[in-house]
Amino acid sequence: MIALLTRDLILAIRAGGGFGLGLAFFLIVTILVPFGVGPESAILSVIAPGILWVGALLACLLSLDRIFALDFEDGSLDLLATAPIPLEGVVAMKAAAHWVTTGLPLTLAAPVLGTLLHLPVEGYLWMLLSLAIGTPALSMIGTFGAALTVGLKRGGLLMSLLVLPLYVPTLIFGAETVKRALDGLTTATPALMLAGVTLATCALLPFAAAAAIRINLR
Amino acid sequence: MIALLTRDLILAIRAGGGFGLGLAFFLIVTILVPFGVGPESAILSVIAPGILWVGALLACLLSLDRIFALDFEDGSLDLLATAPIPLEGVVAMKAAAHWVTTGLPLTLAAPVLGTLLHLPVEGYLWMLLSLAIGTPALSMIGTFGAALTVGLKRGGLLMSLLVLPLYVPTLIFGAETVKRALDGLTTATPALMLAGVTLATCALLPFAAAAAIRINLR
Amino acid sequence: MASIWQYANPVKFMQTSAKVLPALSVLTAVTLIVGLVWGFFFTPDDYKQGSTVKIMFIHVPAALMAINAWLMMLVASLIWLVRRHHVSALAARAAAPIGITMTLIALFTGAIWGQPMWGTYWAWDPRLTSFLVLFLFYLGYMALWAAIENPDAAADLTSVLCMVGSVFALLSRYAVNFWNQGLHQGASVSLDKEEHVNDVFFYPLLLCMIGFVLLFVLLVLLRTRTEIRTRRLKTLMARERMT
Amino acid sequence: MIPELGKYATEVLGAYAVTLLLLAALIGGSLMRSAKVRKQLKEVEERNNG
Amino acid sequence: MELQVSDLSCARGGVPILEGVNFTVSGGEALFLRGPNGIGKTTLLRTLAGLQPPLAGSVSVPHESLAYAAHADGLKATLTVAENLKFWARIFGTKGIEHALAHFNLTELAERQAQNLSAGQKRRLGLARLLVTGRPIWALDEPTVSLDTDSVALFAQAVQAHLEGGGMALIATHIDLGFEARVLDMSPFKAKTPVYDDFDEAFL
Amino acid sequence: MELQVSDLSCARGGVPILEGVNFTVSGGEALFLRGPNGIGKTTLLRTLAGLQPPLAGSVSVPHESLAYAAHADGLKATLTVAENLKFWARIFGTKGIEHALAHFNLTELAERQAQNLSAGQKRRLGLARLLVTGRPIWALDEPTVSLDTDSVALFAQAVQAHLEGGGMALIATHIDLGFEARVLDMSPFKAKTPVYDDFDEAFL
Ligand code: HEM
Ligand SMILES: Nc1ncnc2c1ncn2[C@@H]1O[C@H](COP(=O)(O)OP(=O)(O)OP(=O)(O)O)[C@@H](O)[C@H]1O
Ligand SMILES: Nc1ncnc2c1ncn2[C@@H]1O[C@H](COP(=O)(O)OP(=O)(O)OP(=O)(O)O)[C@@H](O)[C@H]1O
Ligand SMILES: [Mg+2]
Ligand SMILES: [Mg+2]
Repeated sequence: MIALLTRDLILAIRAGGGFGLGLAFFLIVTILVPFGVGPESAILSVIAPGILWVGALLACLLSLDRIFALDFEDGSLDLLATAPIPLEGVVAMKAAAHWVTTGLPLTLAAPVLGTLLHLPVEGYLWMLLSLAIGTPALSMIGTFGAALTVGLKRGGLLMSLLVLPLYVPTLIFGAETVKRALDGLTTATPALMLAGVTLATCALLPFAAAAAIRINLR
Repeated sequence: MIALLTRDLILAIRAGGGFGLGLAFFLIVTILVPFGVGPESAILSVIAPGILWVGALLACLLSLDRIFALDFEDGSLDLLATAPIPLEGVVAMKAAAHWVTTGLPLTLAAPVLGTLLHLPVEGYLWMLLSLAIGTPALSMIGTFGAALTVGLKRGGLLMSLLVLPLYVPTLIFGAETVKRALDGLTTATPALMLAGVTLATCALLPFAAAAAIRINLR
Repeated sequence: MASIWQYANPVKFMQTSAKVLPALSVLTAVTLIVGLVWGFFFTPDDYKQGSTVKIMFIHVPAALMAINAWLMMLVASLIWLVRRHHVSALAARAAAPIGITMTLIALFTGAIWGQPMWGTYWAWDPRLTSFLVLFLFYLGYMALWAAIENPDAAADLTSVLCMVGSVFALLSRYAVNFWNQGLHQGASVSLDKEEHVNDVFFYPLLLCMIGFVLLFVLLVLLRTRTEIRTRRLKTLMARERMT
Repeated sequence: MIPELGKYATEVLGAYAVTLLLLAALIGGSLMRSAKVRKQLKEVEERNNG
Repeated sequence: MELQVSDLSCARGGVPILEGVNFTVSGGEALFLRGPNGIGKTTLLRTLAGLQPPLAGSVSVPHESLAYAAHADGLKATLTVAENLKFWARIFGTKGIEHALAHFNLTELAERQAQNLSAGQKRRLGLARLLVTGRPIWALDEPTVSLDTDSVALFAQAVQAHLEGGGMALIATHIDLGFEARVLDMSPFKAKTPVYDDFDEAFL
Repeated sequence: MELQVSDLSCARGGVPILEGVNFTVSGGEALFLRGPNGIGKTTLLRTLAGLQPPLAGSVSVPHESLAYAAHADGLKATLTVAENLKFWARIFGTKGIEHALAHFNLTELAERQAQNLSAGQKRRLGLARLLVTGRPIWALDEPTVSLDTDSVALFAQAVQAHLEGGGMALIATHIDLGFEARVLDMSPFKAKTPVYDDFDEAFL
């Protein structure tokens, strides 16, 4: 299983920009919002947590179709499904690789982009923490969506539609955590809820995703 | 050439959701932002024009890879390139079809989604107008991006990266028009600039896009 | 006299650049080190900006080169499209990573400068914003080069992107100006005056600027040589596969 | 050796550090890639000619 | 009218594939291109169709007189047979698709969506497109793939009728098409591997 | 060890393709599956591999003992030959890829990226994967596509060595592989077109 993770990471690096492109999209969304909303730092700093979270979410979303599509096309997925590792493990590793190439860089880049959006200093720590806790859930849910649409010709937009509603709880708790930190309130409740969503997602969705893949491979 | 336009429109309708999916994505982005930013209507109404414009832009972006990818895969693009109509015309018709299936529905839906974001009443007219003037430029620039990346394996994310910076002027003038209308200022300058961008784009980019396709078909 | 286009032949280019490189490296190193050391150690603090004025010696040359690198890429792209000299396409490709590094240096040093001067690391000032947009253009340009297999097609497509991108970069500059009148202008004007008043800052700055230009030329030559070799390597390997 | 930088010492030093870091990365990267490609090309040319 | 190819070199992916190709086809004549997989038949046809520029040499094809049929048929799965053909007829500015449908035995299938056709029927539709282009030179890349013997005969008839009307045909194929024509073996045109000792403008 | 298939029915895309398939393969034995295109050879192999459930009947394959090689090779273009094989060896928990490389004449290519291999070399790499799975039953779908005669011989040796070690092989193929084995003609198992006068529980 570790073999699968390292392979996917090597592939992401060799593909040139496995790490870079998701990050670039995050950057671009964060830059476009001020162009739309205007440069006033008072407004920007209020909406910064929400925009960063929505941006992270969209960046995750755009890289989802890489998760299974290539393995499906070149036949690796068939072979993995008949390999001695459980398909649930394959799914979990795929989600992990997606997180390392997308969620992790996004999390690390968030403070820099926070600067651009005039995120108040109190918010940096919790922005980082909430993304670190929440992005694994985004990857896992996305992997589930990718599993549902594997093998469809133009699954991209359809997958977005399926996945985005599932992202709502993560988004709400994540952004709420940062906003509370900014208002000087206690962040325990939303942060715990966020962690709960992530844990539950990572515990249960691999089974659903593996089932979806089995059905799609038939 | 009209034949090409009608064919693309028929294909979009038959594909089930040619119109619907872009719109649905627009809807979802607009709904996610309040989840991220919080429900306070004072803030929402200030950022509404910007968010609607950014949402429209992202919705456009997500449907770009449909423009040439299918025609490239099934060989139609080769045949169109050797057909007696100029490739520039093909590109322009493709952009037009993209606008009818994406930009137009987005424009029409904007007032409804404006309500969700508490867009002030003064803004509705200019929101609609600015989108109507600006979305053709989005489609045309997007067609150029799609032409640059036609034939690449996973061109989606790369195309976003190429296209989004090109969207900056349109976005700024579009959102600025609405913001000025909200502030009771005169909207003439940004609206004219927006129209200028659209006209110049539609006049010049078909040539660049056709050149890009010719290079990619080699 | 022979046409300057002879240097567009890879063989000629490799020979000439090999001769130029050693001397150029020494000259660059000397200019840059003298300029930076002079600027950093032997200039007084500004009465208004304090010691932060020392940031100027890297910020301004980097900003200059960031823009000029793009201009050079634009010219090289045009030469490629018109005369189809491979070296110029490869030089454009070689310049992009240098340009993006310069852009990043200008952005970072500017941001660090902004904190004491304007009280914020980042403001949506038109000049800063257009630099951010320039950064994105560099990113897209490099990503497109990396994504395309066929080298000639990649050269053509990136050239088209460079031209269209230049137009849109200018347009963005106007759009951004329209959208927000910023802080940077004032700061630069006040310093412009000082530059004329005070040679103490001007000469080291000039030296640094020359140093950055030399560094740019040096790196472009070096990287173009690498690109030419890469290109040859790829061709040879493709041949090997065929036979 | 380091001149008196006053209250802005971190900013100035930070700016210079970032710049030197980025420049070092750029120059080092260029040299390393140059060496690598040179070596690969030599191998392939020898394989083809010898 | 005449198609003249003189001293043509073609490259694929930056690597020269063919060198010194010379031939002439005149009205009423067909030419079979033969050669092993990967020799460059597709590359040659694409060059003739103007989809890629030649590396050297020249092709004299009268302007807008060549209809190219590639490995892929360019059919839209959700359009019906008649709609697919009508689209190409409108693009090429010709009228009437009935003769094309009739010739390739597609009249009964006219209202069927292309995605519900069998592989051979799809191919027939792809070939019927040639009849609605109205162009004198056909450049066909393995046109009889997945056709059964009856359909191959239909195709042979179509080509012969086209030739009798003064048209020309260049056909890349591995198999027997049931009619005779001049054969051009591509093997001699294979690009030589060059000497590896020096750079020139093309890095070869 | 034995592979038993009794009274198996398989469907593809909701449509029954095969009915009443019965056969047994025991250790050291190979079985060729033959039949026209579209009869259902791939479908049968996928069912045996557990990728799709049978419509009816049963398959007795010992748990985790079957290695499946599909039409596609499942190679990663940017990994080298050795990296590709090592990956599968780690997934299947076996050690050592040298014998697999050596057997399929890939040792020289070990450091080449898979995308720079020719079609036949790719296929050889795909077959070398079988040797690192360490599994006793091979289910191979047209394994010799795009192989030249020497490579086909290598493949035949590999299968025979595998059989001598007590393994089994099921091979769907249209062509001669250079060694003898029992042949199973699939044509008799083609599912009958059902009578459309009555719906039953499965809408068939
Ligand atoms: C991230 C932020 C910044 C960026 C991207 C940036 C970018 C630029 C650019 C593009 C130039 C023009 C170079 C030229 O035309 O010669 C420039 C010059 C200059 N900048 Fe910045 N800058 C930033 C922040 C700052 C800050 C905070 C200060 C100081 C208060 C500053 C002071 C200067 C000065 C003094 C010049 C040279 C004056 C001139 O040529 O007009 N910059 N910068
Ligand atoms: N996109 C590409 N990039 C690089 N090389 C290519 C590309 N397409 C084809 N080739 C190579 O060019 C050569 C000629 O290909 P071409 O398709 O013209 O052959 P062909 O004669 O049509 O073969 P076939 O009979 O299989 O259709 C082949 O050796 C192939 O490997
Ligand atoms: N995804 C699918 N959906 C519906 N029908 C399918 C699908 N895939 C295959 N079929 C049909 O199922 C039948 C059996 O296909 P299968 O791939 O098993 O044939 P095969 O014997 O392997 O043929 P070949 O020799 O061409 O490989 C064919 O008639 C085919 O049309
Ligand atoms: Mg071919
Ligand atoms: Mg099969």
